Amino acid sequence: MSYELQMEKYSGPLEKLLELIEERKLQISEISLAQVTDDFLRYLAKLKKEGELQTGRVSERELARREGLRILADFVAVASRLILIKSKSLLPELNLTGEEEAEIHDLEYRLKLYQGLRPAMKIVAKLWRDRREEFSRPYFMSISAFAPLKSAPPEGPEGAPARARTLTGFALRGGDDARAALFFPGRNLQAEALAQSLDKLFSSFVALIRESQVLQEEVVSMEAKIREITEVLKRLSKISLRRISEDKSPTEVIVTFLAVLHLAREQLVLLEQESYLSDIIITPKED
Amino acid sequence: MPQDLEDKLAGLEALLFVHGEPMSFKKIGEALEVKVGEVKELLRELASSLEAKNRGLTLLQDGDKVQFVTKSKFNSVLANFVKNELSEDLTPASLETLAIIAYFGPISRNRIEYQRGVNCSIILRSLMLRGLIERFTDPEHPQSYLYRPTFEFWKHLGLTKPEDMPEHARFREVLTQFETQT
Amino acid sequence: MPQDLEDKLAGLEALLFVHGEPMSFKKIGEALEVKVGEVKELLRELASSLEAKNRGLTLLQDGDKVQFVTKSKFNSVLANFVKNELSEDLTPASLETLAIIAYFGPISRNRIEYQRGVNCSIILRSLMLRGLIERFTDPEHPQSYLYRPTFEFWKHLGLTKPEDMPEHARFREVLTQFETQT
Repeated sequence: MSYELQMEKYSGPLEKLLELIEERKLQISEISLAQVTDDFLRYLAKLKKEGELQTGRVSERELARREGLRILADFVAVASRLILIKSKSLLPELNLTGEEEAEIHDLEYRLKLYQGLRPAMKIVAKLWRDRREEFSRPYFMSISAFAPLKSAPPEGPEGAPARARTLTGFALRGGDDARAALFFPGRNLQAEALAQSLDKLFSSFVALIRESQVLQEEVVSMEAKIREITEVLKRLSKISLRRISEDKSPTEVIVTFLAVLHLAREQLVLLEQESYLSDIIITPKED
Repeated sequence: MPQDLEDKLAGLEALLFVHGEPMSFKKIGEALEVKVGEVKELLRELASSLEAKNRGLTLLQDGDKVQFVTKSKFNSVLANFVKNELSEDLTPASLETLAIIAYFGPISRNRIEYQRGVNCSIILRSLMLRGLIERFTDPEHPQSYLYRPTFEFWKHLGLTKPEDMPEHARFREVLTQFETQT
Repeated sequence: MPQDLEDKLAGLEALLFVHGEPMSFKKIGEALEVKVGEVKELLRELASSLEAKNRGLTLLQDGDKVQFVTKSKFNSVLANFVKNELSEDLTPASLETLAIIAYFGPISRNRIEYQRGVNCSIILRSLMLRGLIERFTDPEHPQSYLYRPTFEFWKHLGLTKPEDMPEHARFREVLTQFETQT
C-alpha cells in the first residue's frame, strides 16, 4: 500500500475524535473531550510512527509525504486543543485567556457540526457506489453527422496544407468542397498572451511550494520543542507539572504537557497524582 | 431560424445533442435566436416531454447550464459501451470533501476546512484533477475561490439537479442553524 | 434489462445517444438483450416517433448500421453555432493549456493536468477542433497520447519551435523546480 493510501484512510482528526467519544457512549462536552485526550494522543503517536516508516520507504513521493505531513499537522492542531482542555481539568488554577476558552468552545462546536453533517457523507458514499451514472456525449461529437462537406479555413493562413485532421459534417462554410485544415486561432492568440498566461500559472506554483515549506517548518518546530523539553525532563529527578508550567505561555504549557505524556507513553517517566485535580508529579523511571 | 414552439423544441434538442457538454442558457439563446426567458420555458417544456416512459434521455441542470444525459436507470445497459474514468472508489477524505461541496457549494476552501477540521488543499487539488469539482472566483471576494461540483459529479451520482441530493433541505438547515448560533 | 416496449425504446434511445458511431443491429440487440428482428422493429418505432415536429434528431441508416443525426433542416443553425463557438476568443483556461503545450510539448495529458491542477479533457478537445494542437501516440507508451502544437499554430505566431517562445529558458527552469519539489 502506498503512503498516500495509508494516510488517506484516516479521514481526519474530527472523525477520529468523534469515534473515540462514541465508543464510550458519551455526549460531546468538555468533560468527555478531556476523557478521550489520552486515547487521541496515543492514536496520534501511532499515526506519526506509521507515517515515518512509510516516508522512509517512498521518499521520492514528495507529494504523498506532504499530504501525510499535512494530516499530521491537522491532528497535532486538534491535539493541542485537547491538551488545553485536559490541562484545564488537571490544573484548575491554570488561567486560560479568552482566546483559549474560545478555542475550546470552537472544538466542541465543530465536533457537533461534524456529527450533524456526517450522515451527508454516508449518503454521498452510497450514491457513488450505487452505479446510477448518467452518460453524456463528448463535446461536438456529432460534427461528423452528415454529408462529408469540407470547409475552407475561415481565417487561417493562406495555403494551409491539407491534413488528415479535417472536420467533416454540416458545412461550416457553404458547399465548398476543398480539402483544407480548419484553423480557428481566435483574435487573442499571440506568443505574448501565452507567455503571460504561463507566468500567471507559474506564480501559483511558487505559492504552492512555499505553502508546503511553511507547513513542514511548523511540524518540525513542534517536534523540536517536544524534544527539547523531553531532554530537560530527563535530567531532573522529580518535578511537579505545576512547577514546570509556571511562568509559561499557554502554548508552552501545551507543549510541555505533550512532552510529558509522550514520555509517560514511552514509559520513560511515571506520572503520579495524589487526588483528582491535584498536582501531577513526574518521576523519571529507573532503568 | 426555428419558428413555432415545436420547431424551437426540435432545434433545442438538436443543439444540445451536438454540443454534448453543459451549455449556458445564454449560449442556447444566441444559437436559437431567442431570449433567455424563452430558453428557460423551452427547457421546461423539453424536460417534461422527456419524462415520457419511451424516452431514454433527461436534462441535467445546475445553475444556468444544462446538458443532455441518459436516464440513470439505463446505466447497466450502457456501462459496457462507455469507457469510464471515474469509477474508482473514493477515499473517506474525498467523500467527506465532496459531500460538503455537494450539499453546501459553492463554498470557500476556508469553510470546507473549518467543517472538516483539516487542511484541504491537496484533496481539493486531486478532486479538481479528477474533474469532480471546479473552482471559480468568488464574485464578492475577487481574491478568493469558491468550489462547486461539476456536471461530471452529478452525472456519476445519477442526479438531474443539485436539489436532488437526498435530504438537501435538511442538511442545509442543520448548517444554517449552526452558523447562526455563533 | 428493459422490459416492455416503451422501456426498450427508451433504452434504444439512450444507447444510440451515447454511441457516437454507427451501431450494428447485432450490437444493439446484445446491449438490449433482444433479437435482431426485434431491434429492427424497435428502430421502425423510434424512426416514426422521431418524425414528430418537436424532435430535432433522426436516424441515419446504412446497411445494418444506424446512428442518431440531427435533422437536416437545422444544418445552417448548427453550422453557424459551431463556427461561432470555435471562432470565439480563447478563454484564460484555453490559453493556459495551449501555453503549456507550446512551451513544453510534446506533452501528455497527465502532465498538463498536473501543472494546471484541473481536468483538461474538454479544453484539449476544443483546441484540437480549432486546429491549434494535435495529438499522436506516445512512441514510448503506446497506450497514451502526446499533445503538440500544429504547424498552423506556429505559422500563425510566426515562430517554428518551443525555444522561440518568449522567456522559454526561464519557464523551463521553473517547471523543473515545480516538478521536483511537489
